Amino acid sequence: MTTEIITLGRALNIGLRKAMEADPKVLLLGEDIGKLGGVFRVTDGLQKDFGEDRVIDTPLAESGIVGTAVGLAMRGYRPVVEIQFDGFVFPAYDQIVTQVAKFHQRSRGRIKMPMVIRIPFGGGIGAVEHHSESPEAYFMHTPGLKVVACSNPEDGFWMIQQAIACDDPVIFFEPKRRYHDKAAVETSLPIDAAPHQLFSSVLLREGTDATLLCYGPMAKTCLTAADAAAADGRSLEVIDLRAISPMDMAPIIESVRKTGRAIVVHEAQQTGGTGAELAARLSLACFYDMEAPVIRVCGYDLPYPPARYEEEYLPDLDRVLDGVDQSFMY
Amino acid sequence: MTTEIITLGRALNIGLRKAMEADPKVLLLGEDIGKLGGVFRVTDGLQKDFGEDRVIDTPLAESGIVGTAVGLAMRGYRPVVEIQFDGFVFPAYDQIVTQVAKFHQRSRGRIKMPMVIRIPFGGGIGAVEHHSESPEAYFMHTPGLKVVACSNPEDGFWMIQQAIACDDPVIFFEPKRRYHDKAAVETSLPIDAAPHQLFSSVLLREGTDATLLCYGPMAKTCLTAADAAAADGRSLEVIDLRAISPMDMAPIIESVRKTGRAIVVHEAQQTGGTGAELAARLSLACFYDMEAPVIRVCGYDLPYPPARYEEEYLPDLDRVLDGVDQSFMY
Amino acid sequence: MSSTSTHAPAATPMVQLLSPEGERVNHPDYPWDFNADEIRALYRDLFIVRRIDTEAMALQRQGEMGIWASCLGQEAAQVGSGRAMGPTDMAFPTYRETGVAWCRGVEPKHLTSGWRGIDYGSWDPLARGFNLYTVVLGSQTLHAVGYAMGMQRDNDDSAVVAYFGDGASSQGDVNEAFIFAASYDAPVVFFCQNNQWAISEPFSRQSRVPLYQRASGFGFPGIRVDGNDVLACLAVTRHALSECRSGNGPVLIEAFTFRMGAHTSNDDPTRYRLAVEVENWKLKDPLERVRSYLVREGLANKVYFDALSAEADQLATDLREHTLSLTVTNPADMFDWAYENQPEHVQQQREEFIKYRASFVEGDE
Amino acid sequence: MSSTSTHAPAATPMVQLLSPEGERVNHPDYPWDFNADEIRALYRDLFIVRRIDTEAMALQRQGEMGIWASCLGQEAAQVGSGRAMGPTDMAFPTYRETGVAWCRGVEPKHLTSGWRGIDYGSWDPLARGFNLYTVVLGSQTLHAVGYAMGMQRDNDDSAVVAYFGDGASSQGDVNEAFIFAASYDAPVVFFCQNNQWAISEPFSRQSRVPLYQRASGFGFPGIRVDGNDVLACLAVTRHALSECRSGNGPVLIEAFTFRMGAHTSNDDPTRYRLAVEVENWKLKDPLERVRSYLVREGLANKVYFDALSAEADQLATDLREHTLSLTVTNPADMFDWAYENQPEHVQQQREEFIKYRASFVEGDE
Ligand SMILES: Cc1ncc(C[n+]2csc(CCOP(=O)(O)OP(=O)(O)O)c2C)c(N)n1
Ligand SMILES: Cc1ncc(C[n+]2csc(CCOP(=O)(O)OP(=O)(O)O)c2C)c(N)n1
Ligand SMILES: [Mg+2]
Ligand SMILES: [Mg+2]
Repeated sequence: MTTEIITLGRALNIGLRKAMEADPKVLLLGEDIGKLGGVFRVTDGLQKDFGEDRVIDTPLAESGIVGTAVGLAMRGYRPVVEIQFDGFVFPAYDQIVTQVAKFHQRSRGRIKMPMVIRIPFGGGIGAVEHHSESPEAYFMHTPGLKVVACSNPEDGFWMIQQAIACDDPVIFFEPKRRYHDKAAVETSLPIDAAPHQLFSSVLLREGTDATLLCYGPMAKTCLTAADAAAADGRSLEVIDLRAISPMDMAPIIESVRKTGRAIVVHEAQQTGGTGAELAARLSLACFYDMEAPVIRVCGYDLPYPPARYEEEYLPDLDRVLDGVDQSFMY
Repeated sequence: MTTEIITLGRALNIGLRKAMEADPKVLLLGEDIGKLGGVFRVTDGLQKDFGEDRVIDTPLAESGIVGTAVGLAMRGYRPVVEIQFDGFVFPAYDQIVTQVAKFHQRSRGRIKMPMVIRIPFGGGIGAVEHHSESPEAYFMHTPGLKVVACSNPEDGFWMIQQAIACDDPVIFFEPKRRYHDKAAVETSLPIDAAPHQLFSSVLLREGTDATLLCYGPMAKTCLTAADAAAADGRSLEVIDLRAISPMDMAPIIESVRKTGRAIVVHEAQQTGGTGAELAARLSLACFYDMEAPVIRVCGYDLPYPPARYEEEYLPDLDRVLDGVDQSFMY
Repeated sequence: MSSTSTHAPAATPMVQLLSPEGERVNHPDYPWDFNADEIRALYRDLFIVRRIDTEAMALQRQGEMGIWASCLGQEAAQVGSGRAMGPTDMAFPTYRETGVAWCRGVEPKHLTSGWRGIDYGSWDPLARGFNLYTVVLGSQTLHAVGYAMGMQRDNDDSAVVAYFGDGASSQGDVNEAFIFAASYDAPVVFFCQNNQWAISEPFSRQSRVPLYQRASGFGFPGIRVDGNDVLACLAVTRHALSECRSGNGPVLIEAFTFRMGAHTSNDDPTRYRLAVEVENWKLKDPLERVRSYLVREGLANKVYFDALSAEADQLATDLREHTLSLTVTNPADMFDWAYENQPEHVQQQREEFIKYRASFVEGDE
Repeated sequence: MSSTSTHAPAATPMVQLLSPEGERVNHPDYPWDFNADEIRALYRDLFIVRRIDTEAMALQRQGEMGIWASCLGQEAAQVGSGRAMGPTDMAFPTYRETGVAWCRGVEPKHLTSGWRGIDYGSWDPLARGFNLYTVVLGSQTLHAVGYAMGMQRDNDDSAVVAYFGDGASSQGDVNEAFIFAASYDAPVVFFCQNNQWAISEPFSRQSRVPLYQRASGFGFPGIRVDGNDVLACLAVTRHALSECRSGNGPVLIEAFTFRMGAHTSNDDPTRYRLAVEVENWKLKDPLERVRSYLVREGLANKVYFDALSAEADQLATDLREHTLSLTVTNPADMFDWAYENQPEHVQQQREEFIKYRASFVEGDE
C-alpha cells in the first residue's frame, strides 16, 4: 500500500490516470487540459503520457465538447469531460439535458452514456463573474443523470474512478476552493478497495443533537462548525451527502430520526436548491420525529455577487451555527 | 366592456396585441411567429398588422433569439420571445441564465431586462419527444428571473400584458394542452383593470380539509379533483400559484394553516421541482399547524416518456385524490 | 429593412447527372458509372420509400399516429446518400429520413412506432448504423462528429453521414460540429437537405448565400448537388465518403430539394407559401426522372413496374397492420429505461405506481 | 491523426499601412489619410493604454486585484478600432479591452474595480457606448446584433462593434451572431482579435483556415488586418463601420495580433509556448512602429515623449490610488441589484442578513 499525502487536485489527477490505465476506452476532453494540464492542473501530465488522442484539447465550445462526447460514448468510449468553470457548463446544458440524460431512455438502453462531466464548482476563491457557481440542483432535477460531489482528497481519488466506471452519465462536482486541501490517500489499491459505494453518503462525524447535511466545499465548513458547537456543548452529526442524485436517503433519515433536527448547508441559492428536496423528503419521512423544520443555510437568492461580497454571501461557520440555533428555537 | 368567450390561445393573442398597441417598444421574436402565426397561432395576424420589424421571424437558433433579445432590451425595447416548445428552450439556457438573469445585477440596474420569454409547456397532447417538458424549476432556481404560469383564458389575457409591462425578465409558461379551453374574458379594459397583480396566487376554490397547490395545466385538473372530492364529502381548497418565482406565500401559508394539509401538484418531475420548494417553505412556516407532511403529486423521476405512456405518467384527477388520501393517512 | 424575401431560384452550379426529364447529364468530376441493375435498384428504393411515406401519412390522418414528417420530394437525396454508405458507416438522421432508414435496413414499422408514441423508434441504432431520430435541431451533428472521432481512434476507415435541414443550419451546434470535425479531420459527411423551408420560414431567413458555401469558411469543401437526382446524390456522397476515408476530414453536401408536403401532419403550408412554387417543383420529381430514364433506355417495362408496385403495396399493408397492432402493454415499462442502474427512488416510484394502478383494477372506479 | 500543430505564420494577405519598422505602406483600398495630430493622438492612446495595463498588472501582483487580463501587444487593434467608432456607436467588449475602454472614455479605475471584485465594472455602459465586460465567451456577439437591430428600428445610423477572441470564434453563439446579423443586415462590425492563443490552445485548434474567411460562408465580407498596426486597424474599422451605416450589414475584421503576456495573471504560458514566438512578435510591437514613424518624420520629439510619459505616469498614479481605496462599504448592497422590483423573499433575506450581521457587531465573536 502506498499512502500519499496529496491535495484534492492531485488525488483527482491520480484517479484519472488509474482509470485511463485500467480502461483504454477512457478518454478526456476539455479546454486546456493537454499541455497546460487544465487551469487547475487536474489533468497535469496526462496528455504527455496517454497522447493527444486520449487527452483531447478541444475547440472552445462546451456544447461541442459534450455533443462530441455523446458520439464517442455511442461508439463505446468512456469520455470524461472537463468544464473549465461551473459557469461555463450552460452552453452545454442543452446537450446534457436533452441528449446525455435521455439517450438511455430514448434507446431503451441500447445506447449507454457512460460519460463523466467534471465541473469545478463553488465560490470562495475571489474569482470573477461565472467562476463561483453551484449549479448542482439543475442536474438533480434532470432524470437520466446522476450527480455527485466530492469533498476531500480520498473521496476525489475514489469517486472519480467510480464515476468513470459507472454506466450512467455522472455530473461530477469538484469543490474548487478545496483543490489544495491535503490528506492521506491510499493510491495503490484497486478500485474494488474503495471504502464506499459511489452513490452513498458518508457519516463524517457522529453527534446527537442535530444533523448537518452537506457536500462539496461545505463538508469542511460543517465539520469546523461541529467542532465549534462541541466546544459550546452541542453535539452535531455531520453527513456528507456525496451523492446528490440519487440521494442516499436511508442513513440521512436514520440520523434525522435520531437527532430530530436537520440543517442543510449549501452554497447554491436557496430557492429550488438541493436543500428544498431534502426538506421535502425529510419532512415526509421523519414527520413524527422532527423537533424542528429542516433549516436551510444557503447562498442567498441572488446571482452570485462580486468577489468582495462572497464572504458575506456564502455559508460559513457562523451561519451554520446560526442555522443550528434556528433549529433549536423550535 | 366587451366580454368575449375565447380560448386561452386567443386570449394571449389579444393580450399581445394590446401590449403592442400600448407600447411601440414591444416587439416579438421567434420561429414561425410571422406569417404562420406560431405553431399554436398565438401570434396570429400580428405580423400583418405590426410589420416585420415588430414581429420578427428569426433564424432557427434559440440562443440567437434570446441573445439578440438581450441586445434589443439594452437598446430600450421590450422583446417578447416565443420558444416554440418547452424542450427547445435549452439551447437558449446559457443566455437566459448567464445573461438575461444577471444583467440587472451586473450593471447595478443601469441595464434593465424587460424581456418576456413565452414557453408553451407541459404534456397531455400526445406529442413527440421534447414537446411535453415542464422546465419551470430550472428557472425558479435562477435568481434574477421571474417565473409565472397562466392556467386559463382570463389569466392569459391579463398576465401576458402584465409580464410585458414588468421591468424584470419574466419566463412565461403557457399550458399548451389548455390553449383551446374557452372562457369569458373582458378584453376591452385597460391593463390597470386587471383583477390580480402578476405575482399573486389566486384562490380558485375555497375548502376546509386540505389545500391543493397547482399552476398551469394542473389548475384545471385540481379543480376537477376538488369537485370529485366534494362528492365524497371532502372539502378541498385549490390555489393557483400563478407566480412560481417569486411565490406569493402569504395566502398559501394562510390556507395551509387553516386546512393543515397541503398537496402540491405539478407535471414536472418530482425531485427538485417546485413542489420541493413549497414543501420546504411550508414545513417551516406551518411547522406547528401541519397535520401531515406536504404531499407531492408530480411527474415521476424519469425523462418524459413516449406519448402513449403520458396518461400514466402525468398527475390526473385520480392521482391527485390519491395524494389527498396520502395526506389523510397522517 | 429586415427582409424575408423568398429564396431566389438556384442560380448556383450544382451537380446533376440526370435531368428532370430523365436525360443523362455529363459532369466532369462525377463520371457516370451506374449499371442498369443499380439504377433499377435505386428506383425501387425511391418507389418503396414514397409508398411507405404515403401509407404513413394515411395512418396519421386516420388517427393511428400522432404526427408524421413526410419525406415527399426528398426521396432522391435520402436514397442517394443512404445507398452511398457502407455497412459499417453510421448515419445520424433528423426526424424526416424515411428514405435513409430504408437504405440502412430499418424496418418501416420501427419508424412508425415512434410517431405512434410507443417508443422513440424501435430499431437498434448501432446494429443498423442509423441513429435514433433527433428532434432537437442540429444536436445530432455533434454526436456524428464524436462518433467519427471514435472511428478514427478505432483505426476504422468507416465514416459518418450527419443529416440536417436548411433551418437547422442556423443552430450553434451545427456550426460547432463543423469546427470540431475540421479541427480533428473527423470523417463526417455533413448532408444538408435544403428543402427550401423550415416550417414557414424560407431559406433566405437563414442565409444570404447558398449553404454549401458555408463549408469553405470552416476550411473544408462544400458541394451543392441536385437533391432530386438520386444518381447525383449517390455519386457526390460516395465521393465525399471516400474523402473522409482517406483522412481528409469533413465534406459538406447541400442537397438542393423541396419539401413537397406540409412540414408535418400538423402543419398548414397554405399559410405561408404559394401553390405555384410547389407546382414548379413537381416538374423536378425525383422518381419521375428515373422512371423516364429507365423507360427511354428500355431498362424496365410494365412487368417490372407492376411487380414493384405490388411489392410496395404489400410492404404498405404489412406496415399498416403492424402499426395498428402496436400498443403499450405494460405502462410500468416506462420506469425501466431511464438508467442502466436504476436508482432506488425510481425503483420505489415504480413500485408505488404498480400498487396504485392495481388499486383500480381490484376495486373502485 | 488529430493534430495540434501550432499555427503557421501568416502567409495570408492582410491590410497594413505602417510596417513594423514604422514605414508607410501603400494599400490600394485604404488610402493614407492621417494627419500628424491624429497619429500623435493615436500614439498617445497606445502609450497610455500600455501604461494603464502595466500599472494594473503591478496592482494585481501586489494582491490588490484578484486577476487582470492584460492587453499587452494588442493595443493597436484596440485603439485603432476604438477610435474608429463615433460617439453614438456601441462597443461590446470581451474582458480584455482596456484599449477600447480608454477610447470610449471609460475611466481606468472603473475597470479595476471589477477585477478587484467590488462590482462587475463601474462605468455606465450605455452612456459610454461600451458594454460591461462579458466573460462567457461569445455571448456578447449576440447582444451586439440585437443592439444593432434596435438601432435599425430607431432609424439611427449608428453601428456596433462586437469584440471576440480567436478561441471564442468556436462558440455556437458567435456563429449564430453571424447568421442573425447577415439575415437582418444588422450594422455590426465583428472584430476578432486573433492573438494566436486561447489560453494554452493555438489558433490551429479552432480553425484550419484564417478566421476572416469565415465570413464569406455566411455571406458577408471578411478582412484581415495587421492587428499591430493602429493605422490599418483604424482605417479598416472605419471602412467596415461605413459599410454598416450604409445598410450593407455586417463585416468581419480579423485583427492579426499577439497576446504578449499571460492569458491572465493566473496563467503560466511557459507551459505551452516557446519564448522564441514571443520574441518574434516583439519585433512587431504596435507602439514602437508608430514611435519610429513619428521620429523619422519629425512629427514628435523628446519633449513630446517626455510629456506623454509624465501624463501617463500621473494617470497610473491616480489609478493606483483610486484602486487601493476601493472597498465594500455595505455588504447588504448585494441585495439591491438583482431585480428592478425586488421580490419579497429577497427583501426578507436582506433583512435577516442585516439582523444577523448586527448580532456580531453588538455582541459575541
Ligand atoms: C432546437 C429546436 N428548435 C425548434 C424546433 C421545432 N422545429 C422542428 S422542425 C423545425 C423546422 C426545421 O427546419 P429544417 O431544419 O429546414 O428541416 P426540415 O423540417 O425542413 O426537414 C422546427 C423549427 C426543434 N425541433 N428544435
Ligand atoms: C463559455 C466559456 N468557456 C470557457 C471560458 C474560460 N476561458 C476564459 S478566456 C478563455 C480563452 C479565450 O480565448 P480567446 O477567445 O482567444 O480570447 P483571448 O483570451 O485570447 O483574448 C477561456 C477558455 C469562458 N470564459 N467562457
Ligand atoms: Mg427545411
Ligand atoms: Mg486569443
